Formats: sequence, structure tokens, C-alpha cells
Amino acid sequence: MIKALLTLEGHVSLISQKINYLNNYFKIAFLNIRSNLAGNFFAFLIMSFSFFVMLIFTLCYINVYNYMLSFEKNNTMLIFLKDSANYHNNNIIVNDLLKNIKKLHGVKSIKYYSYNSSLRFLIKHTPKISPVLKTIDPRDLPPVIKIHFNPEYISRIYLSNVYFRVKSLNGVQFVYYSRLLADKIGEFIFFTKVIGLLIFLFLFISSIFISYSAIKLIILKKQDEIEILKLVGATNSYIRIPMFIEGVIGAVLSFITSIILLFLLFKIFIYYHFNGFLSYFKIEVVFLNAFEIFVIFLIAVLSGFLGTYFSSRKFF
Amino acid sequence: MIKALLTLEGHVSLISQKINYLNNYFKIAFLNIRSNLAGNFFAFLIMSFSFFVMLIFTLCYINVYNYMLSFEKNNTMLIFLKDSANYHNNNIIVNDLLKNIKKLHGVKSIKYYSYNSSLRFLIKHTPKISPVLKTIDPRDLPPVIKIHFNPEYISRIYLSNVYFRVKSLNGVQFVYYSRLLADKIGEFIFFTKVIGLLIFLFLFISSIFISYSAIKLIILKKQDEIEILKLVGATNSYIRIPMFIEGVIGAVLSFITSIILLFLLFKIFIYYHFNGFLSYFKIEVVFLNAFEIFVIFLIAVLSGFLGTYFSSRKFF
Amino acid sequence: MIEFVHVYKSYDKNYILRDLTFNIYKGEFVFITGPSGAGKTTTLKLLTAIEKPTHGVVNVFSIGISDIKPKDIPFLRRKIGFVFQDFKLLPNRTIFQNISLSLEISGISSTVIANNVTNILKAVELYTKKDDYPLSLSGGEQQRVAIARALVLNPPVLMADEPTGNLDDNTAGIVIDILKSFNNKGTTVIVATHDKSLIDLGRARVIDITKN
Amino acid sequence: MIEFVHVYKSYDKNYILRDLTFNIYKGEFVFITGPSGAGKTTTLKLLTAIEKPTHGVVNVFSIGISDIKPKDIPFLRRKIGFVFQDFKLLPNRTIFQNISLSLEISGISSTVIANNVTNILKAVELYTKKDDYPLSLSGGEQQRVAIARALVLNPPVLMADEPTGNLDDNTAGIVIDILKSFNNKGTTVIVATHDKSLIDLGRARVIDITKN
Ligand SMILES: Nc1ncnc2c1ncn2[C@@H]1O[C@H](COP(=O)(O)OP(=O)(O)OP(=O)(O)O)[C@@H](O)[C@H]1O
Ligand SMILES: Nc1ncnc2c1ncn2[C@@H]1O[C@H](COP(=O)(O)OP(=O)(O)OP(=O)(O)O)[C@@H](O)[C@H]1O
Ligand SMILES: [Mg+2]
Ligand SMILES: [Mg+2]
Repeated sequence: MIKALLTLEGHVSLISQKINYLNNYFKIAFLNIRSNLAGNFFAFLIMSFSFFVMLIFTLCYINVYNYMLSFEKNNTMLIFLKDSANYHNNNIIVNDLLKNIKKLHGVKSIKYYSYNSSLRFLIKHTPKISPVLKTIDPRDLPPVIKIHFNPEYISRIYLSNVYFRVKSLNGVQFVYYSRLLADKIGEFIFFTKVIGLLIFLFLFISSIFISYSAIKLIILKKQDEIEILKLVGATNSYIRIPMFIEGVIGAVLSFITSIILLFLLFKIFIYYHFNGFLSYFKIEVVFLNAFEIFVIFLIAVLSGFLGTYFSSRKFF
Repeated sequence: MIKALLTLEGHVSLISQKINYLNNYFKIAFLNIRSNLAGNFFAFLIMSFSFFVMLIFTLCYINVYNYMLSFEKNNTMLIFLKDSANYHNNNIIVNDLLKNIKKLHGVKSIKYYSYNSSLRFLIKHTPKISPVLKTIDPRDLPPVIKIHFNPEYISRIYLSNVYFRVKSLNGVQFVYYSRLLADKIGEFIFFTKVIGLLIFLFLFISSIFISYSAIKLIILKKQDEIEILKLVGATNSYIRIPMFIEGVIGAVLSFITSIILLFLLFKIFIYYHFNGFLSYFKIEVVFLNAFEIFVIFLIAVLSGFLGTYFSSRKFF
Repeated sequence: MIEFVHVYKSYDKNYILRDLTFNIYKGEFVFITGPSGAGKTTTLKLLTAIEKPTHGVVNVFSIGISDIKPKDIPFLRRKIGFVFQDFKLLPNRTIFQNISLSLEISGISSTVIANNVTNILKAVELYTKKDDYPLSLSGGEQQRVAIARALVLNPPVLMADEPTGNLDDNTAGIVIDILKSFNNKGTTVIVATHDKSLIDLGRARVIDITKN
Repeated sequence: MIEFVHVYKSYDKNYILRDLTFNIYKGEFVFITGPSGAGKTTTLKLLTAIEKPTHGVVNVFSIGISDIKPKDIPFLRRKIGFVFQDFKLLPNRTIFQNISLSLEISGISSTVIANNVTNILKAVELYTKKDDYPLSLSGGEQQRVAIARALVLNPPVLMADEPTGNLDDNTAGIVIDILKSFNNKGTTVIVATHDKSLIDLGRARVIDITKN
């Protein structure tokens, strides 16, 4: 009989009831937020803190990763040529060499330095000993060919292939590329990825957990209220939906706060010319791009949602 | 009359009463912890997280700072000498120079490289162009004097003083030290200090705040209980002291957990040879020393205490 | 409408209700009585699925309480107004908000809510206190708020647990009159009480759970 | 011992008590009465410094409630057992722990506590429920626990707010007997109630706060 009553009632005013409910959910959520401003403010601060730590980590990670990548990608190869007394002969050999090297896949640009420009090249690239080099007779230096590679092609195997090919060419005295560094950096990038992922997971779980505690803090205050609501006939969704709204609003607001805070800090950082300083070390500092921000935003919303989910589960 | 009663009662069994109280405070604290294991575990986890972030930051900060300092402190000065055709004359000038330089305060060691050893020196210090240098005639190079400074003496002003003094000496062609780098690094160290302090303050306040929320979470659960205790005649200290015990125990346990976690992470880091990799860049990674750990421990205890203080204040 | 058939209820193997059988018909006014600790509150809790019987059958609106689905419980409770012995008012909502709660959870529009709540507050003589909070009311006033909350949804069944425990005889008389008037309009009313004078005042069927 | 001299008490400019003057002497048994909302509970709250008078003087043990220092309040409250209208028991402590609370906060050793609590639990006939939690007790049983907690410290003054509101006549009689026996041992007992039959049962001086 009660079921018959319910379905009847359900059909009569289903739509207006749904609207009333929806209206109510938001009303209750905002009422809850207002009625426990202090508690909600704490929750908000804790969540902001957690997202802030997460954002800072992402920012650092992305910059370290970029830096590492720039190491790997900026690889150039120096080819020192045999010094031939015969100028004409020399020219032919060099032209041959350049042609051969150009044929290699992934070579972006080739530059030939005669012994004169070779000295200028050395002076430019090793400022520390430039005064010494200035005293050197250019003719003592060998000509150099410098190869730039297409970053997409670069890998350890590719580089060592090119190395052996070039070495076997006529007129080449010595080929230099920083193989050791490349190896080490490859290894480091791998671990940066793995550890970055681990830390990110850790931060994600922590941020769910922090949302959880923050919302739990609010729910604990309302434990008796929820008990009474249930006794008076409130459904689960009536009790939980406003909480989810609260949780997600909290997460979004905290996220916005922390991203603004991070952006301001970043601007201060730039303002004090650290960027200039770091670019001295060839470190370029970039802010998070829209996609990264969006991903973290989704994570924030998700952690607000999951936090509410877990903290409100036990009551039902 | 009530006061008379109180003082009488106070004198009769003061000591046994004090012992009973003390006994009780610890009993209540442990009872509270046990009776709200879940809540306390959350609080513990949140606090661990906050201390962990703080410790990681300190570890990174100290390593970055050390690295910066090593830059500043490892400063050497290279003095390129005028090339004299007269060998004998040359020797006298060099000896004079060495004597004069030795007189300067803060000079730790001096090394003279004749043009032969000058080349070896260059080859050793600029491996990237060593194949080029190998083709150079040693006689084209000037002799070099290298000065190592006592790290304690080094400062920008000191270095520029020495620079001008040495420059004016007889037989000196050119003095090189990386002033630009020193300037930039000095600036960077300053900002590292300031920003480090700011972030540390931020983390300290956050960790108080997190202890605050964690303990608030526990207190909220007990709000009614506290109200009733007060109505039944409990004094403030009776209610608050067990909370302080709880708060400090929580802080200490979380601190221990997070330092152990950090140490394990550090060991994993070392295990995967990052240290070796970083030492390639002349970065030496060190763990926190006992003093630093102790300071953060004090901060942990303090934040547990202050957290309890602020969160339990409003009830009285 | 309400059936108890050989109902047993125990907490931790301690039987409170033993072989309790009775019927309450639509539109009746019934007193449930027994001394302190006899199981009056427990009997009412069985009717709203706050507790389930250990043995036996409890039927409310032809629904068996033993096998009711959790998601149907809220809808059952909306059909039964319950005045709790300890009132169970929300301390951080005003009297008005406390009473409108029962209507809000059913998704009723706010104009209807305002109207109904005002009427019921006038009936229990608490309209002047509508913006006060429960903790600032006296025990008797809180009891009347609890009654108002149970009645505002105009439920087919009203259960009141010791509804006059904190009321002086005058106010108790007013409350009984309110319950009677709802009963006259067709509401089934069940009152649990130990108060002999209240039973005398009500003059209705008495179910003594200790004599079953 | 207890003096009310021209006491006024208002909440938000709304005067509840007007020019209330009375005396209660050491060892007396007194009923405070009046209809629901008259200010009985408020009167008792004034005695334990839960509220302060708006005008007038309230003296308890010759201490003026208006100028008592916050740090002296706990010691005043330990001298006055208070049975609250809504019991105020701790839900997460057993009956035994609830009652021993009053003793623990005074720093009394646990052997003495165990002894005293056992005695008082037997007096209110709840010894078998000593390890249960308050929420699993009936309303009347909870009321008796509240009484036991107020009495266990053997205070010079005992105040009970509607101590039999949830009790049937038999149990109410037992409670009144307990109060009387403590009164005979020298405890000053003040009972706030609207229940005429209880006042008849007690046969003691009645202060009607509405007639002052
Ligand atoms: N959740 C529970 N767990 C264990 N025992 C309980 C629980 N609820 C009630 N009881 C016990 O069941 C018995 C009956 O309780 P109930 O509340 O139904 O009594 P009552 O008739 O309403 O009494 P009163 O008039 O005092 O309110 C009591 O002895 C009580 O201790
Ligand atoms: N904290 C408060 N704030 C505002 N008004 C209050 C407060 N406490 C009590 N009142 C009002 O004071 C009046 C007297 O309350 P009190 O609790 O003293 O009544 P009572 O005589 O104990 O009644 P009952 O028998 O119903 O318990 C009531 O109308 C109540 O609404
Ligand atoms: Mg009951
Ligand atoms: Mg009262």
C-alpha cells in the first residue's frame, strides 16, 4: 500500500518536486557553508595548502624535467678534422665530408669552422680561458665541423650510430659528443619520471585525504543533525548531495586560491631576476601551461569529491 | 566560606591529590586516544604529512644552499703572466710575485704553472676542448699562477680587493676570476636565504595550523563532553592538560614517522646512484644533521602545543 | 493498519518485549503504557524501523518491518510523525526551521512550508518564539516544538513518546487537545506514557505492554 | 545558605524572573514550582553560575554569583549536585564511568571512586546496568543515572530539575525516597517541578516563582 502511495505521489508532482529538491540542495549547501563559516574556512585553508604544495611540486617538476630534456636535446657533435697542408685537397675533403654528413637522418644543421673561425668558436664557447686562447696562433688549431641534430631524432643509440659513421669518414681526426652526460641524463630523466609519478601519487592521495579530513571536520559537527534528519525521514541523497556540493565548491575555491598564490610567487621570482640568473646556467623557468593547470584542477575537483565521498560514507 | 573549605581541603591531601590528577591526566589522554583511534590516526597522518613537507623542504633548502655556497667558496683566481723572453729575468719576477701574493691575507695555496704545465692545466680543466688543445704548441701559452683562497675570507669585496692588488703587480698580464658568477651567486644566496626563511615561516605556520585542525577535529567530537565536564565542575586544566598531552604525543609520533620516511627516501635516492650523477655536476647531497633535525623536532613539538592551545582556547 | 504479532525484542540476549501482540486500527487513539524501562520507546522504534524485531512480525501500512529495504525507510518515516522522548531538535536551526525540516525533506515548495509551519506554531502557542533556537527554550516549550514538527506534515499516523513529561497539567491538557483534534481529522494517534493522569485525561484504549 | 534578593533575569530584554526573593536554609527540602516556561530551570542555573542575574543578588554559600571569579566556578559546582532536565550524560562512557566522573575531576583515588559509585548505583537500582552506555538505557533509567551522578560526591546541596518527568509513579516514589534519605543526612535538596503529585508526595516547602 505504501508503495502505491509513493508512486502516485511521485507521478503527480514529480517535476516541481525535483526542482524543489535541486533548489534545496544548493540552498542547504550554501546555508551549511554560512552556518559554519569558521569550520569551512579552515577546511578551505587546509585544502589550499595541499593544492599549493601539489602545484609547487608540479611547477618544480616540470622545470627540472625541461632542464633535463634541454640537456638531452641540445646535443651537438663536434668533428675535428685532420690538418692537411694541401689547401685545395683539404677543401675537397671537407666538401665530401659535409655532403656525407648532410645525408644522415636527423641532422638539422652543419657548420664548418676553418681554423680561424675555429679559434673564435673556442673563445666564444669557453669564456673562462679566452685570455689564454687569445694568445694562440690560429694556425695551430684544427678546423671543426659542428652538427646540430633534430631534437626528435636524438637518442643514445642514434647518437652512437652517428658517432661511428662519422668517425669512419675520410679526413676526420676526432669526434666529440658528451656520451657520458647523455647516458647519465637519460638515467636521471627516467628516475625523475618515476619519482615524479610516485610523489605526484603521494600528493594526490594526500590531497584526497586532506579534503577527507577537512570535510570530516565539518561532518563531525553535524553528526547529530544527520542522525535527526534520518529519523525525520530524509533520504541519503538529501543528506549527501549538499555535502558533495560543499566539498566540490571548497575544492574549486581552494584550487583557485592556490593557483593565484603560486602565480604571484612566480611573478615575484621573475621580478627579482632569478630567471636571468638561472638562464646563466641555461635554465629557463616556465610557468604551468593551461593543460597542466586543467589537469590539476580536475584532480582538485576529484579530490574534493572523493574526500566527501569517503568522509560521508560511514553515516549511511 | 567556600574558600575556607577549599583551602582546608587543599592542605589535607594536597600531594596525594596532585598525584591522582597527574595520573588522571595521562590516563585520560591515553583513554581519549584509544577511544577515538580513527580520529587520532587521521590527525596523526595529517601532521605527518605537514612535517614531511617541512622536512623535505629543509633537506632541499640545505642542499641548494650548500651547493650555492660551494660555488662561492671554491673561488680560485688565475693570474696569467707576461711572457718574457729572458728566462732568468722571468724567474725573478715570478719569485717576487709569488712572495707578494703569499703575503696577502686569506690566500690558502699558490701554484705556479710554467707554460708546459699551463697546457696540462688547461687540458685538465676544459675537457671539452682537450683534443684541440693537444695540437697546440705549449710555448704559445703564458705561464699561470693559480691562487686558492681560504673559504672563510672569501667575499665579493675581498676578492675585488685582491684582484686590484694583484693586477698592479709587476709581470702580471691578466687576472681572471669569475666576478660575474660571484656577484650573481651572492645575490642568489641572499634570496635563497630570504625566500627560504619565508617558506619556512609559511610551513611553520601551516604546520601549527594543521595541528590546530587535526586537534580541532578531535575536540569537535568532544564538544558536548567538554560542556558537560564543565557543568559537573571540572577545572580548565582538568580538561585541557590531557589535550596538550595528546597534542604533543601526536606531534612527536608524526615527526618520528616523517623523519623515518624521509630517511628511507633519502637512502633510496642514494641507492639509485643519483648521488654519483649529481656529483658529476659537483653537487654533493647531504642528509639533515642532528642539529637541524633537533630544531625541526622542537618546531614539531611547538606546533603540536600551539595547535592544541589555539584549538582548545575557545572552550574556556 | 498496525499489527504486532508475537513480537520479541532483545538487546544482547536480554529480552525487553516478549510475545507482544496487538492491533491498532486506522483513526484510533491509543495509549501504550508500562513502567520505566518496560519497552514503550522500543515498541515505537519498531514501528519506524529504527529497530527491528528479534522474532515475530511487525506490519505498518501492510509493510513488514523485518524485510523493509533501507531505501524505503525514509518514505515510511514520512508517513509517521514521531515525537521523541528527548525531542531531537536541531540546536543550530530556529524553531521555524526545525519544523519546516519535515516538509523540506519531502521536496515541498517554500510557500506551502511557510503557511503550514505558521499554522502549526500557532496551534502549539509558540508562534512568538519562532525565531528562537531550541536551547533557549524551556523543556516544556521544546516538547511542544517536537510535537509541532511531527504534526506539520499531516501524517496518517502520529506517535508521541512521553509527550507531556515536561509539561504542567495545563499545558499537557492543551497538547492532548491538539492530539485529539488531529485524531478527529482522521490521524491515528499512538501515545507512549507512564502518566496515569494523562491516560485519564485522554480516555482512550490502553495497551499495557507488560500485561501481554 | 541560599539567598535570592530582588532577582531579575532577562534574555534579550525579555524578563523571565521578576523581583524574585527567597531564602533556602541549610538542610531544607524545597520544591520550586511554576508552569512550563516560568523560569524554574533558569532559577537553578543562577545557583550554579551557569547564568548570571540581570539585577539583584544571588548568594550561594555566602558567595555572590554576580562577582564570582571564573576559576572559582568549578569548585562551587562540586559543592552542588545538579540533576539536569535533559540528563547531560556522556554517551561514550559507561554508566559507571559517567558517575565516577564527578569524583575523578576532584582528584579522588580510584579505590574510593569504585566504592562510592557501586553504592550509589545500588541505591538507584541500576547496578546491573553499570557497564551499559547511556543511549541503551530507557528515559527513566537515564534520569536515575543523572541523579546518581549528582549524589555520588555527597554534595552539601542537591538540585534536581524535573527529576521524575520520565518516571512512572512507582519509580518516582523510589527517587523521592532517595532524595529524602540524603536530606535526612543533612543535604539541602531543591527540586524544580511542575508535577503536583510529586509535590504531594514530597510534602515540603514550595516556592512558586510565578507568585513572587
Ligand atoms: N540500544 C539499546 N541497547 C541495549 N539496551 C537497550 C537499548 N535500548 C533500550 N534498551 C533497554 O531496553 C529497556 C527498555 O527501554 P525503553 O526505552 O523501551 O523503555 P521505556 O518503556 O521507554 O522506559 P521509559 O519510560 O523509562 O522511557 C531498558 O531497560 C533499556 O535499558
Ligand atoms: N538561553 C536562553 N535564551 C533565551 N531565552 C531563554 C534561554 N533560556 C531560557 N529562555 C526562556 O526563558 C523562559 C524560561 O525558561 P526555563 O527553562 O527556565 O523554564 P522552566 O520553568 O524550566 O520550564 P519547563 O518546565 O518547561 O522546563 C522560557 O520561555 C525560555 O524560552
Ligand atoms: Mg522511553
Ligand atoms: Mg525547565
